Amino acid sequence: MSLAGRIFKAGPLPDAAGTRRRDTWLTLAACALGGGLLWLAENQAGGYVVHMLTLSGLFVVLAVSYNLINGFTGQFSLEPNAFVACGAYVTALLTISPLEKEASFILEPLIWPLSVIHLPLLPALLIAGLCTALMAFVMGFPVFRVRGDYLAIVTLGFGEVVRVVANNAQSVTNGPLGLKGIAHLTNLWWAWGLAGATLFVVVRLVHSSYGRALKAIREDETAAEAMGINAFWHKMLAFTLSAFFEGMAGGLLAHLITTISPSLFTFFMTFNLLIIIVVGGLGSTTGAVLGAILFTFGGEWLRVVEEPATLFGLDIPGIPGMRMVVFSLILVGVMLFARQGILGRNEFSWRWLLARLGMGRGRA
Amino acid sequence: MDLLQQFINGLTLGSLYAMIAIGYTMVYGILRLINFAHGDVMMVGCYAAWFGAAQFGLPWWVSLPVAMALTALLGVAIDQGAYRPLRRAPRISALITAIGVSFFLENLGLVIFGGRPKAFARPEIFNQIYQWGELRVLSLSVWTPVITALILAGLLLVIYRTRVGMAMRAVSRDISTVELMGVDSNRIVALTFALGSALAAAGGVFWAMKYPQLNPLLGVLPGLKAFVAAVLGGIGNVAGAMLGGLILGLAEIMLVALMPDLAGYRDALAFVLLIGILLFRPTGIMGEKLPE
Amino acid sequence: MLEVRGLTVRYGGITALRQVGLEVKKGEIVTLIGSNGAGKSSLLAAVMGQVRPAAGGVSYLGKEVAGRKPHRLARQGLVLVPEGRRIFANLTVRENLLLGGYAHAHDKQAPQDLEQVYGLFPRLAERRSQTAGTLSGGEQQMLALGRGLMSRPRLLMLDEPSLGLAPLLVAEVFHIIRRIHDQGVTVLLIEQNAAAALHIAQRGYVLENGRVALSGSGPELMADGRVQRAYLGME
Amino acid sequence: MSGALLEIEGLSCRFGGLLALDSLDLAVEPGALAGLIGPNGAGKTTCFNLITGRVRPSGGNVRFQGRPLAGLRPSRVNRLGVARTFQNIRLFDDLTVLENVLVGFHGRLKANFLSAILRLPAYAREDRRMHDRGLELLDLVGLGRLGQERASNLAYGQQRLLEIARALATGPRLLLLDEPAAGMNPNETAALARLVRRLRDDMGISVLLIEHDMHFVMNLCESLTVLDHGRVIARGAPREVQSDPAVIEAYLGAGLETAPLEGGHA
Repeated sequence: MSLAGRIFKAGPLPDAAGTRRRDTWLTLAACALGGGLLWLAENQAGGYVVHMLTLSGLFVVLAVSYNLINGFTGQFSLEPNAFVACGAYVTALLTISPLEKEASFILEPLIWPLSVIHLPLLPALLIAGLCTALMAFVMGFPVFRVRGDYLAIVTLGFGEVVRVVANNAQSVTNGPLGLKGIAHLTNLWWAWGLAGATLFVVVRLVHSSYGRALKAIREDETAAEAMGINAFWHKMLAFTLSAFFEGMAGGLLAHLITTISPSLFTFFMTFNLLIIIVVGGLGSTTGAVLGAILFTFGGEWLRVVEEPATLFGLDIPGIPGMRMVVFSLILVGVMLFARQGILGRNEFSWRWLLARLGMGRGRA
Repeated sequence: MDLLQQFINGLTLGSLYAMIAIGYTMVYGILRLINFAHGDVMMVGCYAAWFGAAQFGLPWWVSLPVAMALTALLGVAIDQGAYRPLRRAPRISALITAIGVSFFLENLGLVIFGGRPKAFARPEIFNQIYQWGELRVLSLSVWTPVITALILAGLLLVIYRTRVGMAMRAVSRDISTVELMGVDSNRIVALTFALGSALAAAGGVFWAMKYPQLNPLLGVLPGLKAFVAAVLGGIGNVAGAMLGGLILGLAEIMLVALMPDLAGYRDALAFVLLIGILLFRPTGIMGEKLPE
Repeated sequence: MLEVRGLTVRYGGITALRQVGLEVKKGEIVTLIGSNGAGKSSLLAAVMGQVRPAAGGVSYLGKEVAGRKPHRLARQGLVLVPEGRRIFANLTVRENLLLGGYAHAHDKQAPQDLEQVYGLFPRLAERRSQTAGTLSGGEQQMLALGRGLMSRPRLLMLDEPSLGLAPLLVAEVFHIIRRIHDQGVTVLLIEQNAAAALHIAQRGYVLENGRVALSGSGPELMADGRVQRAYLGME
Repeated sequence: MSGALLEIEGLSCRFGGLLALDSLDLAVEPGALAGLIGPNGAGKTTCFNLITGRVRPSGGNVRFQGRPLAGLRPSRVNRLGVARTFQNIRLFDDLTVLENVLVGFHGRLKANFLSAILRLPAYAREDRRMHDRGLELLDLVGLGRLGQERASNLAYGQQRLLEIARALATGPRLLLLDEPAAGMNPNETAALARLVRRLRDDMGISVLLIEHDMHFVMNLCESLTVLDHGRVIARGAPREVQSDPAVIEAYLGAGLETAPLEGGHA
């Protein structure tokens, strides 16, 4: 369904300009189809399904950009909750009306000029993306001095620091009370529009010379450096770019759930994204998309395990919280038994699909 | 006088971090794995002790060792079940698994124990007030550093004076060469997990007495901070973990005492320290340079 | 005692050993020489059960080695003194030696093992409580040898014991190897230093590009022009 | 000496207590085909690591085309025109053969990442040129048909050739080859020797190589420097070096009868 439309083709062959044109048309057609399906969903499906579809669009953005740094560049980091938080707060502070802000900042008034700014969603989102990217850029200097599991723990710590700051910088974030009264502006089109943009940028980047450099760093940083690639700046590139999109996704998330507070942006959020990209396959954009959709809808489906049920005549009481137990087991299970996830590092491509349908032109 | 009071508080908190940090440092020293689940292992230790005391009415000096033993078993089980199959896999795989195990324990804890905090009753001996002049100190605050020191002394004795301890030190340097000596490295690793987890349980029980509200997520923050303490002291170095824990505990308490305005940022201090150490002295205070 | 039959080892697409066969009989000193990358380390890894061969097999004391853990083999007297010495720099000299005797620590003989090694290496006795990392290169090699002896080897495999040592020390190391052999230990010596190795060995194998290129008695190989050529590219 | 492409003066490197390289002097002239040989552990690879900025020296300096390389990161050294291969083959295993070579071009890419994402004409042109050049380089080393193969699927000798092609993609003036013939069979070694000579003769790339295969070195190199224990023990033309007693001893080892054989302190 719309999944196919969201995925662009694999790397072009140097000699196949015709194939490339064909793929572009197929992609455009798939986009149109996807758009049609979204329209159908918006008009025909219930509010709950629309909400879930919107959420899955945001997860696609988050997973695909998180995968850029973890999967493609091979820098295992654990900070998306910080970036999402940053984006959510910035967007919300820019779009909430000054009156509303004055009403909710009870303990300490909001600092000027945030107290008087009132912007529409799109510029607010872009500013949020840029702010988050800037945060990533500044953070990258210390962070990319370390590697491996130290990188993981430092970025995790960074996420904690952001949360602590959100809790304490009352005059900006309103502390633990959080921000309320954020307009419900995020709909299917915003979410999947951003998903489309993210996919476009990430897929194009990955298939460009820059993407090869990122993968080279993942495979062997020493060799990449010896081939003239400045590993530090390339990691920074991937990191700030993923922060940019994660920040915007954070902004849309804020306008989907309308209330944000620091407790929303714990490591828990990062953990969910980690499951998505690991299950989908670290280093596969297709996998990240698939993982995000599976996670959103699978999570709903898994509510079964938390509800009371009657099995073979036995009454089983509902066990709240069981879903997360299952999710953690899935993560461990994937690592132990299927470390490549669903797709490994493979990507969807039209060539593959056409060959599957028996319509391939020659080689597949 | 007030400062002395704070100093004792810092020492107590630091001792707790130290006890947890030792487990991190030992496992990291041998497997180069950040055992994310360590903080949650500590949480399980707390609950085990709580069950012993509250449900079965055991005295604390029985329920503590029982909890340590059970937690040691849990540590070994985690290693053998989740980490051992990944010994030859990329290190990141083991790290992701550790994160998964950590979430598993937390959420299983939520399912079994529920999210509502349980009150941990402080045994009489730790609930007295010692008074010297103006200085009033909870007996727990005095006993915690003392008991930590005793445990650490015992551990150092094991590591530096026994055959197994010798093998542990060797395994942390060169696991494949140790096997050439006829040492079953897997048993040594399992033993390391057992010791580290038992210590985490001990640290957890004292933590629970200090902050007597048990909830399944209680291990997360102390766990992370203890890891920072281990890095601060020089990861892989047991005495360093002790020192790092004390420094971190003192620093946190002093931050709150001297700069009350910043008290809310206390939980961020550890990570700011971590970044500082990694930038300026990646090997920590007592650590030696690790090979790449 | 040790028999290697048709051993082929591959890493991914790379064939490190092709159809290698060799044999060490009880009481011999056998040497395996070859330049860097000839496959010596792969052979040892296969013997110690650290890599699984693609074809062929290794048997020790008449039993297949495949699938057995290194520490089990070590306990049966198949002892490897690894290349680059690999001593435990953070442990004392004495601890290094005790670690070598880890498996036998509980029997009555154990203290005597230590004294014997000290007898063979008086220098180690002098430095017993020093950390091993502070020893000189030559002393570290002695320690590695001593540690190997503490494991009570029936077959002692030495991987490049002369590596990185000055000529005088090389002579000393080889002298000690001979003494160890005189005490009844079978020795498989893996060396780049062809001259010294062939001098003390009864038989030798020359490994080139993952195959046994030549084999014969020590003096034969020593006199063989092909050995000289293989090493110096002389024509 | 001032005309030399690469000048090394008093270069030393200490790891803990071990002096891996002890005050090395070495010059590589433009158009040279030079060899660096010596037994295991002599410090040859360390020397490469020092030149390319992977390891910091404890003393001495390295100049390339008169420019000091001290303190530059490896990527910078490479962009100045020094490319290398690795002793234990470090390809980007999960990339294709062609992609490995294309990575080599990236350091000199002019288009920025935005123009790469948007496939602006400037980038598209460069990308096409990289592909064409990449295929040419693969042809040059004899891997022309294997472009779409995964690098890790190549045979050992082919992997060594791919490393050379990748290094060539960075456009070097000086190529450092670390044991390029290791693990190759005699036919492959002969082809490699022809390739290296062509790089120098046709492309004007100077070559400094480390190698254990003496046939290869003696037949290919025009000058040799022999290291042992971090010091130069001989240098000169292959014939001279080959008959140098110090070299023979370093390689074959002293026969035991020539070295004093008393137990010493032992």
